[in-house]
Amino acid sequence: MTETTTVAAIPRQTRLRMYRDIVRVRRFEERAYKLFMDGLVKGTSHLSIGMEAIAAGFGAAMRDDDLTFCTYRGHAHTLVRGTPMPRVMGELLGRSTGVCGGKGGSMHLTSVEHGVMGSYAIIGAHLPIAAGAAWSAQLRGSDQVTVCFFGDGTTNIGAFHEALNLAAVWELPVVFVCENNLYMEYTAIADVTAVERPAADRASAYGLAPIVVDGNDPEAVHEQAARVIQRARDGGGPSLVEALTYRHGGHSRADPGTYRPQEEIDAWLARDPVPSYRRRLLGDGVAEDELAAIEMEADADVDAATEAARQAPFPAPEEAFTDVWADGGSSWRN
Amino acid sequence: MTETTTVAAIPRQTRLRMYRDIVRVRRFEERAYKLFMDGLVKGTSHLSIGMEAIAAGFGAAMRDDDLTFCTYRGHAHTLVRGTPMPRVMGELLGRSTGVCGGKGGSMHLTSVEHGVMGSYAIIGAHLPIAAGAAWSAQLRGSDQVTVCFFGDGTTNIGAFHEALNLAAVWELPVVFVCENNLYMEYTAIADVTAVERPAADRASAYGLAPIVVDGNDPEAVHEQAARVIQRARDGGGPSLVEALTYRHGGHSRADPGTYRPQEEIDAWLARDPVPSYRRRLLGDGVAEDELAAIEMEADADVDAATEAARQAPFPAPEEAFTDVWADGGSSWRN
Amino acid sequence: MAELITYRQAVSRAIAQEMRHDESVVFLGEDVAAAGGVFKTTKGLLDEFGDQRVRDTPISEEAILGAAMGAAMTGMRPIAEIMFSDFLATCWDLVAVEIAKMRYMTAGQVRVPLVVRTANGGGLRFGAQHSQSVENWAMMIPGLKVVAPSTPHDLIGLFAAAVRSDDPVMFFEQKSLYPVKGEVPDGEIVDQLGTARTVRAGTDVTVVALAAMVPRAVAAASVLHDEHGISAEVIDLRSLVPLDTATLLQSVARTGRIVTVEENPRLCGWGAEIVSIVGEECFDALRGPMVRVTTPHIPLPSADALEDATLPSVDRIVEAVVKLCR
Amino acid sequence: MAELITYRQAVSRAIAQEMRHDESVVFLGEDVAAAGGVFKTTKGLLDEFGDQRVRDTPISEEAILGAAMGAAMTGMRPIAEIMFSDFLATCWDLVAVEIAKMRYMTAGQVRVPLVVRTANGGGLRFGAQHSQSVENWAMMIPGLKVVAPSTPHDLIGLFAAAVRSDDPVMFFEQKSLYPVKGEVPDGEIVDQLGTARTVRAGTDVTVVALAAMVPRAVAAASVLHDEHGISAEVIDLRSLVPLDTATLLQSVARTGRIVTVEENPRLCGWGAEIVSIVGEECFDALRGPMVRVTTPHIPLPSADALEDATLPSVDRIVEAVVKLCR
Ligand SMILES: Cc1ncc(C[n+]2csc(CCOP(=O)(O)OP(=O)(O)O)c2C)c(N)n1
Ligand SMILES: Cc1ncc(C[n+]2csc(CCOP(=O)(O)OP(=O)(O)O)c2C)c(N)n1
Ligand SMILES: [Mg+2]
Ligand SMILES: [Mg+2]
Repeated sequence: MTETTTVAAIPRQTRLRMYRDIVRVRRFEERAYKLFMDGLVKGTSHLSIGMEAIAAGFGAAMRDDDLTFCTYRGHAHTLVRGTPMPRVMGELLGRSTGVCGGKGGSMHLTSVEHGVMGSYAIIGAHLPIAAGAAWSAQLRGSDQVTVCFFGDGTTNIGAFHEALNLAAVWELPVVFVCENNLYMEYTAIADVTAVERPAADRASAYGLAPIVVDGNDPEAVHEQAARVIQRARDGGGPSLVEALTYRHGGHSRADPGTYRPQEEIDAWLARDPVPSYRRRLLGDGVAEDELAAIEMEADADVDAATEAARQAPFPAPEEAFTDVWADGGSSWRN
Repeated sequence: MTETTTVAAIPRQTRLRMYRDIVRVRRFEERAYKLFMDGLVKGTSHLSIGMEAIAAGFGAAMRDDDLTFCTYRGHAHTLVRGTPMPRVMGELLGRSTGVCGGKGGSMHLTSVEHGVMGSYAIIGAHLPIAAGAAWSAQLRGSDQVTVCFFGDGTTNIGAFHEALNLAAVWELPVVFVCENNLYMEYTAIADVTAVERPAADRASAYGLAPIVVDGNDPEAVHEQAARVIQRARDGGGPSLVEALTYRHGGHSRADPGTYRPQEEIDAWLARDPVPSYRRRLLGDGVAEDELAAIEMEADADVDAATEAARQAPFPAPEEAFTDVWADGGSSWRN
Repeated sequence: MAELITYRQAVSRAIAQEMRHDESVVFLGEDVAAAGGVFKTTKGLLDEFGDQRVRDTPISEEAILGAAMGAAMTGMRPIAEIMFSDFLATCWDLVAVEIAKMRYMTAGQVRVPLVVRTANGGGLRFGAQHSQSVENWAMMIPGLKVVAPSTPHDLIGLFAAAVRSDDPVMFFEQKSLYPVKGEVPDGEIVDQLGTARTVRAGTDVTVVALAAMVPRAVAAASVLHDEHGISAEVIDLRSLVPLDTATLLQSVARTGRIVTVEENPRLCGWGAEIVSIVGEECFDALRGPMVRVTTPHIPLPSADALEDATLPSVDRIVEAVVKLCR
Repeated sequence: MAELITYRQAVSRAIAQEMRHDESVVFLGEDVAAAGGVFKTTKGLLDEFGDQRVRDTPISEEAILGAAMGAAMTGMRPIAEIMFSDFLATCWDLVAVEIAKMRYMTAGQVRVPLVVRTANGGGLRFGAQHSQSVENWAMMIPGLKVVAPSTPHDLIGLFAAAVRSDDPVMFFEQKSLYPVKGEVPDGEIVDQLGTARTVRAGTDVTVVALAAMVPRAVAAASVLHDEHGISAEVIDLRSLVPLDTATLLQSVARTGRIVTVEENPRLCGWGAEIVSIVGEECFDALRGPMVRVTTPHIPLPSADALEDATLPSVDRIVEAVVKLCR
């Protein structure tokens, strides 16, 4: 595991931003879980509690016009790009104020305005799409970098392979980030994968360097993120980063995640990015007050977002019939 | 390139069998091409002229009950398993005597009786299917090995990735053979692939050893074939073999293959397996007469197969409506 | 004897029944073994049948169906789970171009006796990529049998018929039905493909439904009877291929009217096929237009307020029938 | 001025026209650039537009459509070739579940202005995996526009309309038409999606066709006129989505009879949709059963003797119409 201490290199402001993002995502998702249990979030939702450092580390390394592609487990990635929390919460609660007006739901958060080009719920599908966005940036000479997040289980589907090869051959400005949380839904990635590191051990199949990073350490993530994003921006082509992490809870909403050994859970809980990054910042001289303020602000934001979403109207039924076509409607006949 | 001289190790009978297979396939395909140009073979057809040593080397290493999966470029693989030439020629000419009664055509040659489990015309699709046949052999404890042939271009499609991973994880008795003839249809594999050896450079992504063999040398192929087939039979799991070769002609029927540099063509023509294996056998003391007899027999077989196919009846139109279902018919209603 | 079980429980009972009945039946899919399936439809199978016959796979839908197909061609009778029917799109080549065509292309040299089970349909607020009803995708492919049961009892019997069929069968479990209970007799149950069931007899109009639309059609028939004096005959197709056109045409010949109720989006759903068959073969008996109630031609939205506006409801069925019979 | 060109030549002319017209139009696919396409439909494009805008890809259909979709979402107007329409099965998730749904799922935040071109249909003795007519696969997916021209002139104009549309368009080139010639005026041609054309006026029966079935329907209409005294109106639908129901319904309202002619296999082809629309919206005008002429519900065989027995022929069309009008 590439773990270098580069504390000095990361500006204080960036460090605090990452802490804020981690805390905001954590508090947001804890609330989302509660709202799910209260029956206010319907359908399903997939939390990244325990995995927030990856989104935070990358988010802080991206330029405003860079592009994010993520999965159904995309609350974190959507929030760290600056998507307003009330609009994300609104979407989870199926309100008209949601980023997708209730059409998308938890699994399809999108905020193009903030570079969040969609949350995709079919495993692997968004990797080639992200490559396409990177191709477009290359064609337009826009200097934008695309960052595409996905899980360990995603490395075994065909679209992964096709996207990586195309990106490598066309030297596209895209960074593929495998969030290896050791599990797919309920099955351990190790049980169904021919290599130990599902992403890194396959990098060479695309002429890429293997990169493994501690996904619970926002600074380690950020360092790699900054490096590979710059490389992409400079025309150096794609990268494939494997970030090791763990989700504290189950795969989705009601899953208690009992298929995992307790020692494993305990070991990873001890590496929870929220308290551990907090300790580190305190150790580096950041004032307790400053961190507490960030936390209080996060709580207040989550409260406000929840309240706003609860108060927001449900979409009118007619809204179901809009937005199929670019003309705004859904008619298939003349 | 792994090229060991193991002349002594391969029995004379096997060597002559391989020579016979190479010659038979060559003469068969030369005739098929002529018949295509004469308008007797319809649709399309893909020849492996120049590539026969791979089919011959593997064919001679397979047990009678082993299983072959191949592609639209499958005349060679179908013939070397013992499928009667008149039935293959019949299929090419769309006759009722064809192995598939005219329903399959050149791209779908199948002879289950001879272990030829189908020729598949969708790139990559047969790799997972071959894995399935190997799984079945494993479950049934039948000791059979499945050998699956495909081209270099096939290594870039998703199904390749999924099949290799599954075969590796389940340790299936299957051998994947990439016939790398440097081109897909008209595009060089090097132009669209992130690694130099499209198969071998990816073996490690599935925990497999890289294996490259001279596909124009039937003995080198045979040696590797025997080894990896035995390994599979012994429960050692799958292998991925990349055999380097070249097709003398174009991709399919009317393609003159002009996108290839003349020096490249010349260099490979100089390595044509037919004359070069002939020279080698002569050099090792096989009598000219014996080789000439094999060649005459091949010519006679091709003549007879052609004549039989030309004389054979076309299928009756009603035949189009049989064999959709196991009951023999095609009715979708009660 | 009979017991009351859920459609969900019927799935594991059906698989277990067939695995007991025939050694060559094996089962594979994502999270199906150790975890018992993400819909908890396959609990207990690993324990009873062991890890050779019940297998967890990587997230590799093409490999799953390829494995099933290759095994089916060589003596096994695999059951493959594709977790959500939407994911059939990721392995559609295997379904539509390999599995469906293999027997034909080889002039009957191989048979492909496999079942693809999958959770189909909407109503659970899962959004556009996890809610599609795609039984029409399968119906349009020559070489596939297509089954979609509406009750636990039918599920077991039709599943057994599917596994025992020598042809590939696409078996659609409507996921909104998983919690629904129904009476199921003890012992082995083996039904027959290609047999529709008249769920409720009627004289004024034939309402044709499938899977989750069957209980809605039945509920609509009650309303139609009680509030509008209309006698609706409700037919549960149960399988789309083979299709029980006899039951269908006999009913329409009597009622003179047909309304189809389907979860498929509007264009080219199976309702169109049913209506077309009637319009060609039973035209003279028709007393009015042929009406399809479908999900509108849109991807499904996630929010409950929106999703409820899309799937055919009892109200919409009643309204369509009343308008037709007026 | 006008020239006589083949349907094949019309393809490259159409692509070139749009690439000249709009810098954001790019083109990708297998063997499309250096080689000019395996059907020789894209010759000369690499030379004129260079290797940034015209790209050869690996054999990676999902990557091709993913690349097109991602580019379309970010300001480009990609044209992607899927060599044979059968291969759409290998990337069906991208087509049906990503491209088609993205705009809707995001409540209109993105547009996906791309065109997927593909060689569709049978008649070339290519066998079951290279001969399918799959325009019905696309029609049934909400969010896709679906176009299938029958002449070189239509091809250019409809292709331009497809490229200029802000919605994703599935563009089916019927491969049996590639050698067919037609007159095409000089200069830029831009047509309109969702407009059917009455190819031949008639009074007794409306014959609805698409792509390669249009010339067959027209030939059948001549035979019907000359040998049976039946006046058939032939409508070329040209696009399935949007669908020109106005032209269709007006015609049937006049003739009272409808026969659809399609290459799709029997079940759930677009003919079923057309017939169902007529059966619901134009019932009172009908003077007889609604008839579909289709490819039977079988995978396509390879041998000419067999394939000729399957696709709708002029004879079969004539026979169906005569039987209906008798
Ligand atoms: C093609 C496809 N197959 C299966 C699924 C069901 N599914 C949803 S999430 C998931 C597990 C994904 O695991 P991983 O890639 O490790 O991501 P994680 O959920 O752990 O973040 C599966 C199998 C899907 N959405 N798409
Ligand atoms: C999924 C799919 N994409 C494209 C094709 C068209 N196609 C047929 S053969 C071929 C080239 C295959 O190249 P390779 O794998 O190297 O095999 P070779 O023909 O050289 O033996 C292509 C692209 C196809 N049949 N299937
Ligand atoms: Mg995971
Ligand atoms: Mg090749």
